[in-house]
Amino acid sequence: MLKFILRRIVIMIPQLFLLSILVFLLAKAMPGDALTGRLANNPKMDAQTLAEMKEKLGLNDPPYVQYVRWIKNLMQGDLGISYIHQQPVTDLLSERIGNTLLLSACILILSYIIAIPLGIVSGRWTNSLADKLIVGYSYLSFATPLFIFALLMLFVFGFILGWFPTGGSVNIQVEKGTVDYYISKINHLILPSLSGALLSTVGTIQYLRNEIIDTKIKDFVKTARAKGVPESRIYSRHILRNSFLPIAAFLGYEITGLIGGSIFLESIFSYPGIGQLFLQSIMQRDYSVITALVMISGLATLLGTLLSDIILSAVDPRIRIE
Amino acid sequence: MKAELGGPQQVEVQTEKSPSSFSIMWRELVRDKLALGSLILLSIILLIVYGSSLILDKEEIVKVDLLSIYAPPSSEHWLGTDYGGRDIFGQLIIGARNSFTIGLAITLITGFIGLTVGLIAGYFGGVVDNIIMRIIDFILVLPFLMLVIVFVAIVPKYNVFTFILIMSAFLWTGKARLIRAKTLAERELDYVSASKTLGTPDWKIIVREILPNLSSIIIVNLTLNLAGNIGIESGLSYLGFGLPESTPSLGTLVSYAMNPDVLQNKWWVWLPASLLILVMMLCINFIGQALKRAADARQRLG
Amino acid sequence: MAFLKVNHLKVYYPVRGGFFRRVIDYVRAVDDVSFELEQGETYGLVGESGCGKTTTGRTIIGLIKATAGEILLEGKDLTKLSRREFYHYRKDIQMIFQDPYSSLNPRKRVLDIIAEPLRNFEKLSPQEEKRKVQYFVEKVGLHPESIYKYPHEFSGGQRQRIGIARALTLNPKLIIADEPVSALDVSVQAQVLNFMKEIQKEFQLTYLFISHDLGIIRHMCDRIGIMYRGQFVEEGTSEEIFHDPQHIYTKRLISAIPNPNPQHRQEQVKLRQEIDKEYHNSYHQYFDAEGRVYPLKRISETHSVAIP
Amino acid sequence: MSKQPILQIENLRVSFRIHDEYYAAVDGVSLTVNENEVVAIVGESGCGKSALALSIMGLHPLERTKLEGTIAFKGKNLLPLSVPQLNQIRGKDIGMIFQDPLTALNPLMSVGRQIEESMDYHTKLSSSAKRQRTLELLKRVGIPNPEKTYDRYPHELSGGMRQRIVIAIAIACEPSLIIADEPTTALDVTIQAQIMGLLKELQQQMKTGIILITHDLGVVAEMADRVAVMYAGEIVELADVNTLFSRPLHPYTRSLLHSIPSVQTRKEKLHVIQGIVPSLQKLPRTGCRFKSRISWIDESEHEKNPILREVAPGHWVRCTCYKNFYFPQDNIGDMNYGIS
Repeated sequence: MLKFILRRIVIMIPQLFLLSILVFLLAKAMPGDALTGRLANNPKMDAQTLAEMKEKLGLNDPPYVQYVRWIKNLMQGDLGISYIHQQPVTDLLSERIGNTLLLSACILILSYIIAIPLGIVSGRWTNSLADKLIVGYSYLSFATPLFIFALLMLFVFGFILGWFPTGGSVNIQVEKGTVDYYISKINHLILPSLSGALLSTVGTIQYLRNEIIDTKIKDFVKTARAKGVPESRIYSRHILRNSFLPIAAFLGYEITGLIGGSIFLESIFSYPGIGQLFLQSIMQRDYSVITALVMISGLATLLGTLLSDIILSAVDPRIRIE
Repeated sequence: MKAELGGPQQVEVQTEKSPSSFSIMWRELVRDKLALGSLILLSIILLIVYGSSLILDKEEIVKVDLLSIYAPPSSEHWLGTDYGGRDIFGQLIIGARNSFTIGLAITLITGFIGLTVGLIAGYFGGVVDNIIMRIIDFILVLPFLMLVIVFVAIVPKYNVFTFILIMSAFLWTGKARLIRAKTLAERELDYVSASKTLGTPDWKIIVREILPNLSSIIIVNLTLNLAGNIGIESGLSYLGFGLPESTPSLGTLVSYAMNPDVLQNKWWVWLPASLLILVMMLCINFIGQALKRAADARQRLG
Repeated sequence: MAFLKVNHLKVYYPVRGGFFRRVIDYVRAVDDVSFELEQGETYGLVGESGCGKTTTGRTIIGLIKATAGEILLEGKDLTKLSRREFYHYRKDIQMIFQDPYSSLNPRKRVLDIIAEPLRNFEKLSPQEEKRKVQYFVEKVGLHPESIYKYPHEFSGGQRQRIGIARALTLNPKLIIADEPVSALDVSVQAQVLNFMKEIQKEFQLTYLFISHDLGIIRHMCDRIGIMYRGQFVEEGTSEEIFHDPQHIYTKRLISAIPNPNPQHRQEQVKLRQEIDKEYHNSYHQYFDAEGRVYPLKRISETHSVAIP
Repeated sequence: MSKQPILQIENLRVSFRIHDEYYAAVDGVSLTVNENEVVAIVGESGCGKSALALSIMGLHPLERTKLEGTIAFKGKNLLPLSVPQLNQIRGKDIGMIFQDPLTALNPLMSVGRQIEESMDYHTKLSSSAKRQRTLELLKRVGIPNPEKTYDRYPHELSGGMRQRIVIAIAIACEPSLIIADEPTTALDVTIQAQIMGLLKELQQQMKTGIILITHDLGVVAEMADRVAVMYAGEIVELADVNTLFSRPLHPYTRSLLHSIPSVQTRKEKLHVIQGIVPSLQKLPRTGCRFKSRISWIDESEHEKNPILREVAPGHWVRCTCYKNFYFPQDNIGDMNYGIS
């Protein structure tokens, strides 16, 4: 088991390396460098100082030296300085990342809470009315683009009905740490996470449904029935366990979806997270922030796939042995 | 032995002729009412969009008319105007045309790349397959949306073609993976071994033997991808990182809703485009799902 | 000179293990196998699943690459040939596959299936091609109009005969039949087996007949090679193998076959017990320390056994 | 013979729904299994033997299966029982062995747990007692090192070992009837011999009745006490095993016996049964169902509504066509098959 995880991590290293090269190259390809930002804030800087600054920042070094320095800094948690906000990227991120993590976690949990029961009902009672409704819903949610759905949700529940706040992550007038503060926080979360969750159920529902349908005709289920195992236990002990495998395998890729989704959701609900920060930074050409964000997102996805494999190996003895 | 010689052969279970995947899938599609309705609706929309985009005066549409800013729908402007007084309906038609065409282009390009790469990796296996799969695995863990946005932001001389290229560079992987998996399974079947022992060259086995057996999967996948690509394109355009400003997209119209005032009070600006995207994607998806069911049913029959 | 001579054939697959997935061992699918086929005979390769019989067959026809050894067809070593040179020998060796369902492309008509080899090797006009295909279709007992049908319109036995027709079109000298009837029902099995015997006479075919079913092997084969874990355990005429088995593995295999006479039930059980006892007592006379058998040793003109 | 019948099947019809219509795969089968008796059901694929086996425990999908007639287990009709009621019997009084030991075992559950599972529902044993019993069972089915095997997963065991586990599951609660559906078909011949030996041994120790479903006449000859030959959903011949092999009567039985190559005797040509087993939808529902495959036998030899008749004590044959059945000249195999 431990060996398996170690091996899996070793496999991740070249991917991480490639990712870092790609991000580094992107950063180099971006018009302007670390100085352009400063220059914009301080137009009076003369050529002499400029050259000195350039030398000081190591911008004249060969690319690989810059790369190694960048990686070193990265490992020490130094993501550079945002020239727009004039503060370390790490500080900037720490303000926002909590919000995004909260939102993503809500979406993921909510989506599983919705999808798993629906998938089970749908797979267990195939062709029933409930199944047809669930399949219909999953088709609809598969076809609907997130940004349009979120926009409609905001329009209907935020503006027309006015049930939920239309922007931000918390009511700024509420004092931090009070009960009201948390209520307000949850209140701000409901609409974006519901929008995200309702659309991200489709994968789980369909995988679960197909997997249950496939599993329930397998011979070992017949064996279990022939043992006299009650129907509910057949599902809980034999079918579901086997059917959850692909969902666990899918978890890693859910994270890619969540990162993409957060860009839309945070933009539409003006939710101050890293998705919104990313868009702002792109518009303001705040490159150090962009590079940091791409790197972190890539890392998150890699960790997600790692997590998937670890879960899989924990559940499936066939992988564990290997 | 003798009794069977020349005698009419008993035919098992099915007697239907010709398992051409296209005809079977077409028949299934027409039988499915929802899918048939979707097909008809989509055809009508596309006919109107492509038909009227030929007639519409593009110059007229993009011309700023400060006298009629945010005009609500009227007989002159069927769907009102935007902040520049430009006709929404006209933009809707042009946008829909652009979105659909670009979605289609991306689908075809990624389809071609995915198919080629998938077939090669799956058929030959070994080192080739290993390298290709490592590349695909890598691309799949990249934060796709962020990278596209970064690329769009930094590419010099950005235009429609660069957009299509950027999108295609990321989106072929899923298809290649699918086709590879199916080819791998198909390769293990004895009809492929038989072809090899009969002296059929590899390229011919790939194109003539394996490809026809993947056709239904490919059709389904391309259809569903078309819908997905239209969605991604309009989504990116919504964020402002899709089509360049000179090329209106449905997403651009929706993006006006970023302004809360427009979102709340001027529904005619963004709602029609949103609904049009929704309807198009639903139609294509319903068609795709019906095709998928048909393909699955085919597979069950063998 | 033997018609087909297989010399020290080896097919190894690497086993990777450890942290860096290095090759730590080999699966010896076929491990130093030698045998000869005379023109016109039926040679049976028997063994339990995983013994390497199918791999041997597929290596001879070139579907699997040999790790080492020679495959001499009329004196020419097929393993040394380039792809281009091998192309000419393709016609001489053909194969009948096990599964009548997967061995025919479901998307092709019978005409296109049977004409595939013709299109690769002979430039025929469409009329000639059709005539030739129809000739073979009738030869295997199907209606000439069948050529416009698709495989799914035929039963398992009929499909298997379509596969045979396809193999016959190039006038092969050697046919490798890999479990040709094991996917079929007993009554259909008989049909295909009888038919294979008929065409063997008519087309002067040599068969390499691979099967796990000793009854069928007995029925079809002149000479038999018994395989175990990639090696030959015993080789001899049908008569020798079934009536005078020498190796304990062969004896075990034969005694395991169900006796179709219920009155001999007790004797059969007793026989098995005796052989099991012998197997355990004399294991080391037949297997080396690694559980592998010894090289074949000739004990008569036609009979060889793997004993030290 | 004063054996107690444990299973009495009367006029059983098992129909499956295909495109809104029901087709009988098992059509009017009556069969009795006594305690301590092995009854084999033989036939080619599509004859309804597996459908029959699964219907005894109600293992067909309920929504597309129709069951008519009676299946009385120790005098109690099983057909009207609900699934929870059936569950009282499944695994406790009737055990089942499936064909493919790889797919018949749950890949994610240790084999020990899988054997124990039926005890969870049918006994009140403590968990250590269950474990103890499982270890005994493992030993009993010939598994070396039960302690270690208990925690193993199916993919870690060989095919023969897996089938032994499947058997251990079937006998876990000492059932009085075991249904074995092609128990050796997926196995190599040496393993098959071992499994047959094991089954026979267990059966003699436990005095269970066994219904053995198989297509292999060799297995039948070695295992069965009585044999029912099925064709197209019906039993066409029923006899004790010696009679069936020495004096087969029904044309189908005789054709089958003549079409199999044997190790003992070598024949030049095998008998070929013409045509194919008709599909469920195209099954002839009247007259002799085997008629079309022995077309050289005159129509008048067949009965209009063939029934199973007792032609000698304990020997039942369907239809009168057997009386004047012969093999056409070019089809003759070794006529003395098995009699010698």
